[in-house]
Amino acid sequence: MKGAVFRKGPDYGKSWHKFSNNYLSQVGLGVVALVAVIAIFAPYMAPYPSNAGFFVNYPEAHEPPNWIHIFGTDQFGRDVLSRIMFGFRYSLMMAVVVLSLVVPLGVVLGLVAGYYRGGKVDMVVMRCADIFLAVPPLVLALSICSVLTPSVFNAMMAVSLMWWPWYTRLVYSISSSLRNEAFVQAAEIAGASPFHIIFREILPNCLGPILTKITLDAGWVILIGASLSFVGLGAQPPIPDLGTMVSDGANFLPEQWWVSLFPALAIVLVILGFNLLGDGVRDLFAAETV
Amino acid sequence: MSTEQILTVKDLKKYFKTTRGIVKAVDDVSFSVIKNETFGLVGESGSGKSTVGHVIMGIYGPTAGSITFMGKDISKSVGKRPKELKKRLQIVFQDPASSLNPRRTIAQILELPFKVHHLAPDGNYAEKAFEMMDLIELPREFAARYPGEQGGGEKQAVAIGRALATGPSFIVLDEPTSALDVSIQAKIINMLMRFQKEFDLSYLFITHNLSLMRNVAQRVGIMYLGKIVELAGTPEFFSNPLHPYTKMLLSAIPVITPEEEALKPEKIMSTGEIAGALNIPLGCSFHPRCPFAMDTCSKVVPSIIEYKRGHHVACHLYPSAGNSQ
Amino acid sequence: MAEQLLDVKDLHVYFKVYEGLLKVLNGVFLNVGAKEKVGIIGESGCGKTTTMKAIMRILAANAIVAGGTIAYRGSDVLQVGMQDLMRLRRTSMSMIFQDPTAALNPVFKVGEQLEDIVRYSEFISHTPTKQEVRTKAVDLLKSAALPEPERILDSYPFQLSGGMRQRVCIAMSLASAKDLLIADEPGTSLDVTIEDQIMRELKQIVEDRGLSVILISHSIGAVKGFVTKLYVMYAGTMVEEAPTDELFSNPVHPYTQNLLKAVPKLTGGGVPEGIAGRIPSYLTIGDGCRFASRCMSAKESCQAHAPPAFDIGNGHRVACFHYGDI
Amino acid sequence: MRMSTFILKRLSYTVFVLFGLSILIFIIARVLPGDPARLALGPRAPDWAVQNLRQQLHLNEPLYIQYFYWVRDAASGSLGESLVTRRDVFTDVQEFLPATLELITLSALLVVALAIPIGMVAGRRANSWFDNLVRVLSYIGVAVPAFVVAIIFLLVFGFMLHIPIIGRLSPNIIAPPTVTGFITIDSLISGNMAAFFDAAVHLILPALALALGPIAQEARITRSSVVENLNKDYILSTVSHGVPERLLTLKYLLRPSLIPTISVMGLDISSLIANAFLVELIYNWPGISRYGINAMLRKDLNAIVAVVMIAGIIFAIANIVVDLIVAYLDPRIRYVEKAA
Repeated sequence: MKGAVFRKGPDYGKSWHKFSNNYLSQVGLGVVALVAVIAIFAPYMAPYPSNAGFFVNYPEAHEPPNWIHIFGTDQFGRDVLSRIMFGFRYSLMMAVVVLSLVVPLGVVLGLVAGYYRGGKVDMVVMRCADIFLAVPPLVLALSICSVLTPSVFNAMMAVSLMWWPWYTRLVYSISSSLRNEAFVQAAEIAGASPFHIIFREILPNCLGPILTKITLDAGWVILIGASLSFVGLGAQPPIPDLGTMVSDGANFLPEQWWVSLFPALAIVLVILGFNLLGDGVRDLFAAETV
Repeated sequence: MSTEQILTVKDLKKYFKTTRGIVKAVDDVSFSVIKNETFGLVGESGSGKSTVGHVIMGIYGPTAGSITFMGKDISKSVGKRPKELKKRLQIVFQDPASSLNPRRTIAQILELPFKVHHLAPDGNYAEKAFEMMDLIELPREFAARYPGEQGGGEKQAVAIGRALATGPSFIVLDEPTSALDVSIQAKIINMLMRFQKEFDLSYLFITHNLSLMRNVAQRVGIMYLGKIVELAGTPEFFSNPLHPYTKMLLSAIPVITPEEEALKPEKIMSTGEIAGALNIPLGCSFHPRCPFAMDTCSKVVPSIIEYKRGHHVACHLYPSAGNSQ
Repeated sequence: MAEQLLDVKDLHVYFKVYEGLLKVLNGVFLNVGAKEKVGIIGESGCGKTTTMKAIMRILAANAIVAGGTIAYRGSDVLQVGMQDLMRLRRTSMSMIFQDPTAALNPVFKVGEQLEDIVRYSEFISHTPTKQEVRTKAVDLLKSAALPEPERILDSYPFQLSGGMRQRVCIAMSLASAKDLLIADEPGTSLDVTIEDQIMRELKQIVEDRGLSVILISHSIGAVKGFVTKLYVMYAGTMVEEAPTDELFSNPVHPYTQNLLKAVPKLTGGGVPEGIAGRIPSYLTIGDGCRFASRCMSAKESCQAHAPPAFDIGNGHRVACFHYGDI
Repeated sequence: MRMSTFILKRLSYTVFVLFGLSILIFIIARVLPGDPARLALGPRAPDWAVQNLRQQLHLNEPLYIQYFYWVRDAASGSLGESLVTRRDVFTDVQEFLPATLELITLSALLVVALAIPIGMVAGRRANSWFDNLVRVLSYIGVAVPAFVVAIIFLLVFGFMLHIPIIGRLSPNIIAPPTVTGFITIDSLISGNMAAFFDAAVHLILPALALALGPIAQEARITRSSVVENLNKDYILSTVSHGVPERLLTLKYLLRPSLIPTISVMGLDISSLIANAFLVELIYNWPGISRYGINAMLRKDLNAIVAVVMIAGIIFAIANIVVDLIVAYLDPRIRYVEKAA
């Protein structure tokens, strides 16, 4: 509280201090950073970069984990570790593309519906959101993918189409309650425009929950992408998608367990990382409002 | 002192529809505020006093009746009012913790009204905010701080500064100190009184605190279940209260000096509770709690009459042509 | 002097929070005799409620009692075993919380909550029948001035008005308070006319039953007609203790003086200046007098260490080094 | 009285949402690229045959007419022919749905039965070793996808311990006569204990694989809800009146703490339904989800529409049940209607 401070934002120092004191969030940040680095530099870091795509080396097929192939090889003799490292690329790409499509759309719809609460916009937007939310997202995403040609791109589109209502509903619940707060009324009385009120007064108060959800969702979007390709309706071989690798490997259980198990654990690692990080982000924003 | 009316509220009604029925939050309220005076509106929770203030500000439009401000009709919600009018009419809310956006700095909060109304010809809004901070006696280095880091008194000062920014002539003060401690309340009240003189302001001061009202208002109106039951000049009001509800309120106030005790009217024991807004008693809404209730009280709604010069009351105990059926 | 009931000495309570240690209570003392009516006044955040929770031993999990004793009938509440504590809570002392809405469990009917308390508080020697418990509960509601007790027992808290909820809380407390009743701002969350009623009823009950009472309030007027002895609390310390009339006619501590002045009077005359500044942060608070930063008559020595409570006669004690000069 | 209005409102809104869902899924099935008639007949069928079928399926009519036909047929118990089974989809649904319901029901029961006690104990003993263990396990539990759990179970229990877990019954067991469609219950009804135990063994692992994530999630929610309630005035007040520990925990603490836990059950059911699509595939569980996946892989549009609608209906019913339980737990919802 002491000393003249010209800070432009909330107390990030304190927030970071709190975040960095949380051991689990740091682990999460570490995991996510590691996965991101691997994904970006996969061509340079993977022991056998060529194994990512169409590659056949039957003499080395179905090798259990050893010093040459730490996670073993699959039915075509491809190095599982290398394929997992490339798999992270598709996973992260999925998360980035889907969330960057879905978040702005969902957030803006939620803000607008919340601001015009009780009006026609609210009616239409929120009823639509409810319809999209009437069935688990994976189920609808599966059915959309099924009528399209299975591909990474179509999977991303299908998941995006299913995901926006979650943000709309989250933001709506905050913005519609903030709508009646005295500070919003004060801005209205001052003569501020709806644009100002929505984006300058209400939106900043939604940021904490939104960023927390984005972090957590990164994991869940990756999971849903993997699930689509696990079933065969997402990424198609030979793309090294983690979900495809798990389902391909499942055909060789239990003898060649490594082909399936290591990609599965890679998925777990990514989700765990984003989950831990998400809890940290939540704390970060909680610390700010103390 | 002039008697020019700056704001006139006439037969104002505000009903809210709920799933369980219609809530008559404000029901036929009329009063006017004279230029440069502080008009006090007193009532317990559920009396509709804040709703009156909010309708005047246009937070929601009235159900019926009219509000005239500086000669113009403003009986509509804030979005439909001309921008020029918005500058002249301002409000300070009860709880600064919720009336200041926790995610905007004090500078941003104070700059907003200047920006909206383009009140800095040179575009230097930061300087305008600084000047306002000087006025409300807040150190300039607080500009980049967030309201959450400040004490209640400082936050309310910012809210007052925001209301003053556009150069208003009328401010609704909606319980401006009820969220504050007594030791801090004094400073805020004195600041408001000073600004009133300095900037020629008229106040509608809404509160539940009669002792405070005694010290700030020139005229006082008492509300009960959406209606004004008594309205008088402050000295007259406190020395000669008429309505049984006013007397009950006055005798219920905790006081600390013998002089204050002496000022209280003959003790009327407070009984019962304010009725729910959904089932307002027929006739005079106060009659179930009134020690003087008569037969008519449960049947006929008393209309408000000028019992003495400048002293209005709505009670069958004070009959006039209108109330003596 | 009357028989001693509660004697709090030099109580220190800290709270461990993320940012560090909040040193909230610092050497609080409090003395309540049998059938004595004691009041504590102080502004929000001064530690009134914390002191009461310490007495009931219901402090939050992150609280640390860093020192002091709470002698209740000679034994230290902070030290007694669980069984003795339970007996105290069931049969001897009880607390009414500030906000009756928060103090009643929202998902159970009033009857269920009250009857469970009655079952363990009123019937120590035998297991009562349902009818016995019910009858007792009805009696309690009646003595808390509640009309139609049967209907109230069958209601959920949210179906009652604020005043009725507070009366229910009073009834609950009466079940287990045979000696000491702690009332933490019982009227603050209510309207003036309701608060007036509750305070009158409470006074009647306390006098009829011969209870000791600790009445907490931030409203000085509300306690004045109720209690015979007053404590003034500021930032976790007791700054002044005096018989009620003495305190109003002869306030000594600078804080008390200013506080009394700051209350707007019904007689008018404007609102005097209050007290500049605000309550210090418990996180960074120093060892000196906690009021020093806002005190007009503070000297350098005030910052160095906390003033003890000086006895100035007539049961009047004041924690200020300069009580003679002010 | 108010409760019935509450239920009625809830039901009518559910009907609206399901109606909207049917339009949505219908649009997906008809508007997105791909000709249902061509899909039905295969790429080698002559064009005139495709045209004939289009005529027959009303595919040349405007979309809303097609939708009208679909609704009319559905009302009369026909969901169109499945390209895979060559039967009416309705018949398929009747055959495959009970297996999925049995699986999801057991999973949901497991979630409630395990998560709540775990969360209660962890919250009551916050920061104890048990609490810390639960916290770490729940992090992992939430992060491991159901299909990964299913594969690990398959490896460990199926292949290493040789527990029969593929399908609903071992081949050598004769299925009991169908009454409820839940083999465990049917075998109990017919007194066939061998079938019961075999079915139970087949059921428990997939159910657990589905339930693990939700259990972790709910245990965490219950824990934090308990911790929050412990600091509430109404609990402190109950403590201060000397109410015995057991009564305090199992009554006054449990009920308010359960409200958030149960409220989130809707989301858990959603994840159970979604994950059933993967887990049924892995365990070759003859349920509606596996049927749905096969339909999707073969672009069997009528079946896809039906399966999505059924997922929606199950989800909607589950949500209504959740709402009713919450309303039971929280009288404020039962008695106070929100102001409009």
